[in-house]
Amino acid sequence: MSSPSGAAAHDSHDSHAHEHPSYVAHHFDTAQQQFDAAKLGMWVFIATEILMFGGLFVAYGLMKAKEPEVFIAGHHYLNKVMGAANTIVLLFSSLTAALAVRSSQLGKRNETSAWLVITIFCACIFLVVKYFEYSHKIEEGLLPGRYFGHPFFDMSAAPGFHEALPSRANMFFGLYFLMTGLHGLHVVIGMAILGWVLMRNMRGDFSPEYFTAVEIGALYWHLVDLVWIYLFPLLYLIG
Amino acid sequence: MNAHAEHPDDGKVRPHIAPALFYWGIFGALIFLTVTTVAVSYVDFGAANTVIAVLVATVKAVLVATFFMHLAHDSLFNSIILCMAFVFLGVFVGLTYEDTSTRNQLDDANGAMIYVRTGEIAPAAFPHKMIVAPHAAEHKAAEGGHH
Amino acid sequence: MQMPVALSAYATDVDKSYYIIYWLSVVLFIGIIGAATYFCLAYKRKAGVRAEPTGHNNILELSWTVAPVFILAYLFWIGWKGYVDMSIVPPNAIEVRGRAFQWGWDFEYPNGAHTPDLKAPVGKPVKLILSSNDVLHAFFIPQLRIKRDTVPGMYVSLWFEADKEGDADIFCAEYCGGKGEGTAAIGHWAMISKVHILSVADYDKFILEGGGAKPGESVPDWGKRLYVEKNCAGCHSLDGAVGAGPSWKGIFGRTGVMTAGPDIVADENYIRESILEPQAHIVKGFGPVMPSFKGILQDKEIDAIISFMKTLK
Amino acid sequence: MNTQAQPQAGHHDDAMLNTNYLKAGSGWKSWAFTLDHKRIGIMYLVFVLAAFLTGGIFALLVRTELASQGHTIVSGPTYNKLFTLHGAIMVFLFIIPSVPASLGNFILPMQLGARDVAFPKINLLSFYIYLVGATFALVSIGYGSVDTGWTFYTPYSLHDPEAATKVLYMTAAVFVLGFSSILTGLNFLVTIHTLRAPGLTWTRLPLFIWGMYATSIMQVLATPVLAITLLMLIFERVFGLGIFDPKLGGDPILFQHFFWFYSHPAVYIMIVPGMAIVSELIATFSRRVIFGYFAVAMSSLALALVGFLVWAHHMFTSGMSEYANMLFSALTFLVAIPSGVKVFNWTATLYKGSISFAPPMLYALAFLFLFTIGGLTGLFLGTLNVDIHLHDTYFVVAHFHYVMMGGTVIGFIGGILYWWPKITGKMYNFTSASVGAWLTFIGFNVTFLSQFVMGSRGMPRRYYDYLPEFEQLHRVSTLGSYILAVGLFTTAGTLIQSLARGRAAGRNPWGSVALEWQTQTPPVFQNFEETPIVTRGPYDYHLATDEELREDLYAVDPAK
Ligand code: HEA
Ligand code: HEA
Ligand code: HEC
Ligand code: CUA
Ligand SMILES: [Cu+2]
Repeated sequence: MSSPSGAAAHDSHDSHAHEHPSYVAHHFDTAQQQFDAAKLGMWVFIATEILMFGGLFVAYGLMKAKEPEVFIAGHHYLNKVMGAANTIVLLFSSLTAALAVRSSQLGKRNETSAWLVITIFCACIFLVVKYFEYSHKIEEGLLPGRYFGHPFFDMSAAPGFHEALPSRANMFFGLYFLMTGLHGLHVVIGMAILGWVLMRNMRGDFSPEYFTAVEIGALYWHLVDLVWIYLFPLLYLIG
Repeated sequence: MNAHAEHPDDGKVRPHIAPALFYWGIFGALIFLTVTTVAVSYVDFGAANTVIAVLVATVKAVLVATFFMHLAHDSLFNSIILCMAFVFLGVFVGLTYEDTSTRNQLDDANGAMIYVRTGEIAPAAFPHKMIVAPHAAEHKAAEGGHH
Repeated sequence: MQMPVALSAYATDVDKSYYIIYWLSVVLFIGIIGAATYFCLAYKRKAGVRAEPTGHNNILELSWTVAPVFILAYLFWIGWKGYVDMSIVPPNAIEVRGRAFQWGWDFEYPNGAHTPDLKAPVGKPVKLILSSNDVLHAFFIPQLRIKRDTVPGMYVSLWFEADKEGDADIFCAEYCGGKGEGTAAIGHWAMISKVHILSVADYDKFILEGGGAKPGESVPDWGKRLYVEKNCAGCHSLDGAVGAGPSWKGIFGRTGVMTAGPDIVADENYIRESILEPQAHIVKGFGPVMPSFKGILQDKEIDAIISFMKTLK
Repeated sequence: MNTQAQPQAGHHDDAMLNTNYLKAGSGWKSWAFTLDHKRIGIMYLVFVLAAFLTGGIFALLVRTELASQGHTIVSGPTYNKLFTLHGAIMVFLFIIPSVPASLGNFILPMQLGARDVAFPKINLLSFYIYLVGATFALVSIGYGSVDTGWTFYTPYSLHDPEAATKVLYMTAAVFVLGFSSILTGLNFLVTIHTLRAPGLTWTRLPLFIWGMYATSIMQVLATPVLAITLLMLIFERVFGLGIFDPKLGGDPILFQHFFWFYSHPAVYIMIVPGMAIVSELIATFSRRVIFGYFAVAMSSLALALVGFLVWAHHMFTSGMSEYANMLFSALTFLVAIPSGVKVFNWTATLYKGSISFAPPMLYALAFLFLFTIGGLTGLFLGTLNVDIHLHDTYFVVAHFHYVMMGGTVIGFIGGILYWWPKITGKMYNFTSASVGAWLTFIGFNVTFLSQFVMGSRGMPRRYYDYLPEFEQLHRVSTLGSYILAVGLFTTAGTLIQSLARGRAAGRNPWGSVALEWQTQTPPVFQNFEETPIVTRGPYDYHLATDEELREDLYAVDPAK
């Protein structure tokens, strides 16, 4: 089935071997092949992330179907304005990430850096807003699970700040913290990835021929945005 | 080997590059949808609120995936992967819901009716009325028992 | 792969499905492995002989893809039909509550009597309403081919109608842990009880007499009977021998040394607490293995046990 | 041509690219930091087999305890830990990574005519993640170990005060191991898509690759759900989330849905690679194209897809809705069809073949025998009213050992024996390998056939002690497990002996026409001195010359 004796002189691989650019790893034949592989890999990774978050959405959906009033009562304690503001921040950062890729494709290095910086900055804003939301909840004792009603996780303090909430509201806040916490973790990881891309961009690693890392980093960032696009309405806007 | 084989390899990749304004346009659409969905949430449509929210979110997600994430000009297979992820999630939630929504319905005489009959909550349960399958009561009321 | 003795019509029904699949499998297995063996012998490699090129046979391929569909649909059908029979409880069934706990069973009858083993009349449908006090367990009687998990926080039900008198084992078939060392260890594997299928007359007698001291029985004697029936005897001896728990010999009024905290005199309150919340004070030298009997022993019954203990000098 | 190597390999110099991969670099660092898929595969193989040995020792302890009624060697709670560790190690540390991570890593790029997997660094990362996960598991054992069963069912796993930190460690271990598995699957998917050699079209892919492809899909789609399940379990333990814990208003049955949504596809993550190996073995040792190649390839994909629809057949008695039981029972039967397609096609391949009984083929035939039993007994369990009786009895235990041990593990060992000469460059002793195979086969059947009998008579599983009527059968089973152990140790000894004293293997010991056999033994660093061009299918024995079919068991020049 093969020709191990090497009769095929213009084997697609050997014919260009001498001009293999430095950014193409030894096991790839062409830059396009490497780029496609990286992208395919990222998409598969995105699928795994979707299924992971999806598990939480499934738990959310089933619990909501079972006890809708708990979710409706709970969501009144979330701050719609902050949530919407964060949504706009993340959408904007997604735009800037896409523009960073575009600049990189065109070989505009400084512009790429600028867009990346803006993206990372938006991520910071997002986290700051989240910080205010979280600290507000924690102060009020809107805590997950069994800590619910106990301010600052202090189990010895008297519970019961929210008698108006149904008794299972602790579960809503459990899910809220788990989902937004996991998402927040992804924001932090995304910042690290984009920071690394930024560093490499400033070092001059990328060119219109090779911008794989920018593209991959941006794809990751869009995923973070995608998850939030669902989190926001499901947590803040129900009922 | 692949679709790109027609290019003689020159060490380059050939992406589709959209104009910057186009991306801004998508962003505008996304913001518009966000504002809409927040506005709609102030109107009470009952259970439909969630459905509307999810639908709008899906439109937004499709916009992001198709244009920001370049699926529009990418290998079709990448789109298939994304769809597969959602399909399997759908299977997961759908079949599980099939369980949680129909427990103890084959036979009214089954355990879940205890609460309805006697108000007794099962041992080791959270003292909350919703624990005992609420639909069993409605179901009984609506159909007067069935087989 | 014989099924155990069948004690009900339903069990015979399950066996029917079982043996249909069994013989189907035997035939398929012999067909496949027989063919493979024959090919192996007939086409053993010989020098200079080549394998014949593989051909196509679409009819063959199609038939072994499609034919199983029918067989499988049939298997599904018999399984589902049998299952429906098991799930729909006849309206006239006797209702018995079954509670599982780590690690034992408690059955409550319409008259309020409680037993750790199940009593049921022959030839009458019995419906069990099952619940669990702590973790998952499963109620399993092999000879009746019935099984159902008991889920904490939920009631489930199950029914059977035995057609022969006799005893059969009840197993716990959902893993539920274990505790303790050596012979004192107890757990999932020891959650075995019995179902006694009684004649209708015997069952009626049990129901009439159950739920308290039997006519003519003194209160300490009733306590003694509870000692056996509730399986206190599994861990507590009456003769001073140390088992999983301390012996009851001379228990009432004695001063017990605890693992933690001051010594305690065994008075009514302490004994009541030991039975309802055994983990509250642990006697030195023993593990925290005694299950709580909250919801299983009624107040009257605890009083009876205590009066029985008072007799154990 | 041989000198015209690829100059683009970064830090690798040209000469190294075409040297024996075992000699391309020496010292522990050349292993610990290697990006070579072959070396990573070998490292995986070592650890995976160590896990098998550990799990096997726990199994022997389990069996020894059950040899007689009552206390035999350990106490009840210790027994609970033993079978939990046995199950968890065998599943998460051994069988899930087994074939893909070790043989898959080594062979898959070679069968593709590729120089490596698509992401060599991620490949190495996945290996280290595996080690981290394994370390967590060891820590949990060090702490006194979990006793929840490998299924971690709630609420037991939430409330047992003794098991608190241990459960967290073990779930953390499984959580981490999941990522290792995801990364392997991701890597393979991309490799298969982008790195096929010229001429290697989808219809010319070896069935091993098809199997790996299907496996990867499942790894990638199912494992994340396990990760989130365990995260929720941890969260439930620490914060009291109230989703799985009935005391807080949760639904313990929901946990079972979450667990099995991963763990049922996981059983196909286990078996499909085993089937993939067997397809290769049967083709090679019958010297024929697999009958119905296309159907066999597609049945792997079908298993991957349908395997996602049946998870709740583990929950027929759980208190789940009766309608869900009906649906899942019906869907369960669907998976028998692609499995049947495989079994029938393998059998048909033997017809008019030229069958050799070299040791790897013995394993392929054993697989056929054992998997058919395991699979057919799966149908008993899929049938609703019969499963009600058989659930959580030794019948289930026997069923899943027939498919996991008798299927996957037997296939795996067959694969090891098949590719061993290519991997190590050494040939082993056929006689002792065959003796090992027969002992394993006999011991296995003695161990687990008796368990079918016990199970159908109502012997529940996870029982430390049992009623007297089961003692005889338990004894037989224990005896069988000792025979089985002797068989496995014989096989292991044979392989170790070959490393020390085996003769150098030839390039193509089995006279195979498949791609991976066409390169040197052991392969060069970049697998092929130059990228091969594929011109025919992987099993086209009828197109091969007599010279190509020569069984090249030993190298002519032992120095090589
Ligand atoms: C490698 C792993 C593996 C594989 C391949 C399978 C394959 C199958 N399994 Fe198994 N199973 C497990 C591993 C596996 N299983 C494990 C680990 C458990 C228990 C977990 C635990 O609780 O700890 C389990 C438990 C389990 C249960 C739950 C039992 C219970 O707890 O009550 C069920 C129920 O439906 C089941 C069914 C099946 C079926 C229908 C198949 C089918 O895929 C089999 C298909 C194959 C064939 C049918 C044979 C070949 C086909 C033919 C010869 C064609 C002709 C046949 C006909 C037309 C009938 N399995
Ligand atoms: C891959 C999966 C796998 C494998 C291979 C095995 C292998 C074995 N298993 Fe196990 N088993 C499980 C998965 C597996 N098991 C699971 C998931 C459970 C359920 C746990 C639970 O309930 O939670 C279980 C439960 C289980 C029980 C039930 C316990 C109970 O319910 O109380 C028993 C009892 O007999 C048992 C026995 C055995 C035996 C004797 C072997 C033997 O086959 C083992 C033989 C192996 C050796 C002796 C090691 C020798 C190895 C080497 C020398 C290295 C070899 C290298 C080469 C040959 C290359 N297993
Ligand atoms: C699983 C074994 C087990 C069973 C069954 C059991 N016990 Fe106990 N029991 C113990 C152990 C161990 C102790 C000592 C540790 C402790 O104080 O909890 C104990 C202690 C006691 C004590 C306190 C004894 C003392 O000396 O202070 C009382 C009273 C008691 N049990 C009553 C009962 C009654 C009544 C039953 C049955 C209805 C019962 N037990 C069933 C294991 C058991
Ligand atoms: Cu109770 Cu097992
Ligand atoms: Cu399964």
